[in-house]
Amino acid sequence: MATRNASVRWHHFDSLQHQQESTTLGMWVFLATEVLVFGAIFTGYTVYRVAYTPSFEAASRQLNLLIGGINTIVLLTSSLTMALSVQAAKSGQRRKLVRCLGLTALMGIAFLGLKAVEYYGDYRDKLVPGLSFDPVQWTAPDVHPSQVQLFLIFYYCLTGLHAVHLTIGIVIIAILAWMARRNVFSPHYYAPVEIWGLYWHFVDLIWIFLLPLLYLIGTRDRWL
Amino acid sequence: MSKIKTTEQIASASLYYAVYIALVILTIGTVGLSFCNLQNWHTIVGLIIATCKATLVALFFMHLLHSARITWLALFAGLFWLAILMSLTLTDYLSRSWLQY
Amino acid sequence: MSSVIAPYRPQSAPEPAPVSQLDVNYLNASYGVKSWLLTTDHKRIALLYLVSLSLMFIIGGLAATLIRLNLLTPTGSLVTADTYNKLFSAHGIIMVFFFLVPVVPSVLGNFCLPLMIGARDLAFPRLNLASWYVYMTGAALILWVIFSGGVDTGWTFYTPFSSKASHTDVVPALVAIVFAGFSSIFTGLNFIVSVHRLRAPGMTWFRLPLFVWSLYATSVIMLLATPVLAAVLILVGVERLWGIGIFDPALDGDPLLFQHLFWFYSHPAVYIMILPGMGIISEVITCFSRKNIFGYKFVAFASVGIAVLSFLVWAHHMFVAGQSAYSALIFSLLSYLVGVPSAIKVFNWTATLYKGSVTFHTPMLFALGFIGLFTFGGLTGLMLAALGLNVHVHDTYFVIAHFHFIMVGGMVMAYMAGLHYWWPKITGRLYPEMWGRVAAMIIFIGFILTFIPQFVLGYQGMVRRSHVYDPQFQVLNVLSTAGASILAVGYALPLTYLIYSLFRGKKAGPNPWSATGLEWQTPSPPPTHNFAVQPVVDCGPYEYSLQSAELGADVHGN
Amino acid sequence: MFAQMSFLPEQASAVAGKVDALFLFLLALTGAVALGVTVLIIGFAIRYRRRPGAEPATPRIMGSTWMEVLWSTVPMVIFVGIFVWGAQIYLTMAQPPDDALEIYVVGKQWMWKIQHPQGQREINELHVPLGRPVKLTLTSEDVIHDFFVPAFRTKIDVLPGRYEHVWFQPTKTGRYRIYCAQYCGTNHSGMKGYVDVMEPADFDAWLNNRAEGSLALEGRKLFLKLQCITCHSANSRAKAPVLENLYGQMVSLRGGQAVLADDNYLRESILAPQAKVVLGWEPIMPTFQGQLDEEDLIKLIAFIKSLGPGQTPVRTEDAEPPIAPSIPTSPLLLPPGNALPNSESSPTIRQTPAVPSYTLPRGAVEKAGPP
Repeated sequence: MATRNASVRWHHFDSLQHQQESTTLGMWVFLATEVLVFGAIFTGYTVYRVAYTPSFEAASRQLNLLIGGINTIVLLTSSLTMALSVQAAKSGQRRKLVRCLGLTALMGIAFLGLKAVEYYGDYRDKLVPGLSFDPVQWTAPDVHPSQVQLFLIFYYCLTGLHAVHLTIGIVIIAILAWMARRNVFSPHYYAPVEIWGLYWHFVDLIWIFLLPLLYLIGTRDRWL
Repeated sequence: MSKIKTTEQIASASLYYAVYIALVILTIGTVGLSFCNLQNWHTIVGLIIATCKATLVALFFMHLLHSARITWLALFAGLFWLAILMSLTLTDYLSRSWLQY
Repeated sequence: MSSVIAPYRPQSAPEPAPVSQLDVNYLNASYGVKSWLLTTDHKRIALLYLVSLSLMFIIGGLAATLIRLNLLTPTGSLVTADTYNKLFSAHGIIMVFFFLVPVVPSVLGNFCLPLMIGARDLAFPRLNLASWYVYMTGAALILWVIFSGGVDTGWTFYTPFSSKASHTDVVPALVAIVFAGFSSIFTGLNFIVSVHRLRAPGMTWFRLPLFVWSLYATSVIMLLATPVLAAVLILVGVERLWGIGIFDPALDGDPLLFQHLFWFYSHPAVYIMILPGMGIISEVITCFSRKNIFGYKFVAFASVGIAVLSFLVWAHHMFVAGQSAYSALIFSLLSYLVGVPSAIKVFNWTATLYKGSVTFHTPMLFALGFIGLFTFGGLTGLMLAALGLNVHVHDTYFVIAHFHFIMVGGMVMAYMAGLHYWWPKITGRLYPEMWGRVAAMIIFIGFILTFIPQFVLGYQGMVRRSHVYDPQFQVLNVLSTAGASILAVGYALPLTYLIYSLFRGKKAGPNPWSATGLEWQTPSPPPTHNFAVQPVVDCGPYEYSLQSAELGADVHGN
Repeated sequence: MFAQMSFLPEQASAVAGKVDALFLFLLALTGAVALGVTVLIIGFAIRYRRRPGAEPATPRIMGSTWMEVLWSTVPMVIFVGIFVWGAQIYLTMAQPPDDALEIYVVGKQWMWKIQHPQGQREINELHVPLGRPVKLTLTSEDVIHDFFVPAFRTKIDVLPGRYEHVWFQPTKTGRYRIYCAQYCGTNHSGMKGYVDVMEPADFDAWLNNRAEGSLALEGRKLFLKLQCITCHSANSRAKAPVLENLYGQMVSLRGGQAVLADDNYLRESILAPQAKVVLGWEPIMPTFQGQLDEEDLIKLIAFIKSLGPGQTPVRTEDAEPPIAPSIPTSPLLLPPGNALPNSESSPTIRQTPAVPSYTLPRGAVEKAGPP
């Protein structure tokens, strides 16, 4: 056990605990950075959202809330399994750890699959500026095709950036699951599970805010 | 930081499940509210609920509740700077037409 | 030296290290290309950065040379307008994103920060190496863009010119800058965690050297501003590739939104450049006047204050850009706030000299030059922040001169000071002192001659980014170009004698300046793991007075 | 006296002296501070240099709180003073007087196109009368430009898609450089021209010599040619609001807001008619995006601004109105407060002042969104 710990401790830390605290702090600091990556785009979104409220509301109503809602639940569930993974790692339950990590990754993949279905639906509904967009259908008072396009651009940029983050998360969680199977982690060394858990929850947090900002800004009368 | 805290951090699974159920209920709630006519309040209400959900995730799933002060500081820094970015940008947009030429 | 009772007292005295320790250092611990390209040693990574950044500096400098040569005549007879536009864009992009922003943190910070806090390495050595590779990817990409046809948007990438009108390779250039940005995010992350978690026993926050404080403040800016730049450049790329209108007024977008987001990064980026320089000056001034820094806490908090306030002033780049007048008022007032901590620093450095025992070694000459030039550059900043005056000088050579005073007069002077100060530590060799002093003088004179005329040009109305100009501006432009050629000689000199010193320089010994910092308590060059034994700290960083008192006269006999 | 100093550019506008005064004050102030710091540094360095053979012993001085407080607060107070001074000049620059002569400027890669309300058009030349405040309304056809006249100390970015304003009051006849100060592509540094400041009498002569149709007249032709009159007619079958006396008034919109009918509003309503629909009317107007260039837009807006009560054209056949006698156009001969564009020589427009029937207090305008 001691030798195994020595092999995962870097030379410049006093102890594994010291190392784990440092990596956790590193991840939190990185997440603060990520807040501003998304924050910059949120700021652009906010400016136009304030200026072009009717168009934004009209465009938001056309998004697929059914898939958006289900995806929210999927992502929340994956956060639960991720939290359970960290707990399993801390208490040394290897099989539970592998199972929970696997479930987390699977749920991430499910999210991306549903998102792809949604994007395809958007494409068919002519909601993709530049590729498939129908300016004629936006005729309500105060609603402008160009402003609707702005909303949609922010929708794709935000969900796209989120999907990129999620994809990275899925790959890393899958690697962690594989490492867990190889019995790399122990109650003394589980920092990677912990910090990538933080990352995963953060990606979940972003989606929690994307849901109301993208799907829920106007009164709806239907799901799709 | 100390060893004692680490053992405290092993929260019981039941807490996680409770948080999860609260999150699901809030999600259903916020989606349901979008079918009610709240006029201009949709975004505000949606953001308040999202903030509650985010707080739950951060405090319990991300163990912020038992984290060191420096962790809180990192999170606070990110949010504070986001607030700077948004508010100072909006000072321009919201005051653009005050001064007439 | 055997009786050194340094203010930093390692648990076992820093006696002249045993011969075996002196022999094995980070440079000769292993050989071969692989041992360098796969190294996780912060000192080796610093050297990788030093080489690559020097290369970028030379390329950016060549672009500047061509620009100045072209401006010798009012008709721009050297290059075509398009080439000129690509030249100043290349100069700006390389110098800002690929030299000035990374240079001090990545070279001197990487090398010194772990040594100064008594750590064996940075917190995340592999991330550190990764940041170099990310930087190199960006650098390779931008060089490819520049040499395969160039980009003509200027380093500011204003929309809709960059997103619609320009016919050059804008998107690869944007990607390259995003890479450079991630590199500095990784570096900043590493510094922050290292300062929080890897300080030696006894190294409290208020015993940190001021260079570390300033690097910490710099890292905060890097972490919180750079992501915004990445996001906004990605948006411009998306707009350009996709042909849609995020910032295009024809499609209800707002080009000012781009400017807001861009300057949210690019103004604090000025402080990314200057803050570490200020840290270097604090180290050098104290060492060569054998004094405690005057008002340690004020200087330290001024760094943090600058880091925070720098985020509140960005729209002073947009006073004539069409933002609301009320917003301009707010940003002008806030811009004056950020002047206060900078003023505090200048006054404290000056006061540090008082009753000191001043010697004029090369780093000190550079540092004194820095204070002069930075003060002048900062004071012209006061003029630029005055709204009514800004309208006239905005986008003229006045602005060019102002920010070159801060970035070149300030930052590059400070970098030179730091490079000369730590060169013996980095290489274990002394450079020829006389040549160092000559270079410092030449750079100072050349700089003044290059950029003072530009202030006058700007006030007279010569606009920036001018390929041709009106004949009445020629005299001053010729003067400026003459100064630039002196400056070029000044920069070529250190390149020559520093390389020469690698082979022929005298052995430096662990502490050639009798400095107090922890980095001087270990052999030069340091061993791979920095310290043979964990150092323990029991007093502040600049106790030169105590040291002198305890040591007597021969402390500075070099 | 200072103005004669060679490093200052010529002062040819009312505000130039104010800007230079601030500049020279700051130059003196910062010069004094820079000199003080330099003298202290050099003085300390020489006074306290290490003498050969001397001990490097130094007193252990850690700092002084009162000095820190002093040299933080004193600059602070000075800075606030500078801020107030600079802000005053800026606000003067931002608010053109009501009686300013209005001229339109369109920037495009790489030239300045200038349109006078009387119809004169120039490229890279701007003729203005001496002593009269001139308000420029500027827009761009492509990328961001910047209209910079060093002798006037004025500068403003010229953005596509919206109108910016800048004003100046020439105080000296002569030719002064116009530059483009915002980088705009290949020939950016060649995008320059001259302001010609003329004696008012010469200016009038120049205006009359080159008289074509006035801007409003050109706009009137467009208004008829584009069939705007079909809906925006004055009769009871109109399908759209009457545009008489519209400029400068508050307009109530569907959805409850109100908006000031200024240049930007008129522009938006032509290009994006659905954006702000007037209360009580149907959003049936098609967009004219792509059919009008910036110069046409300016003509149409000038026409709408000139429309007084009862001046809406009656039938489309009126495209060519009878030639009107020339009227004195010297701004100095007009009654005060009577802006030139509103009283120029369109024949259907009576000679009564056609300024908006009331003027809004500044700052009383409801805030609207970005451009």
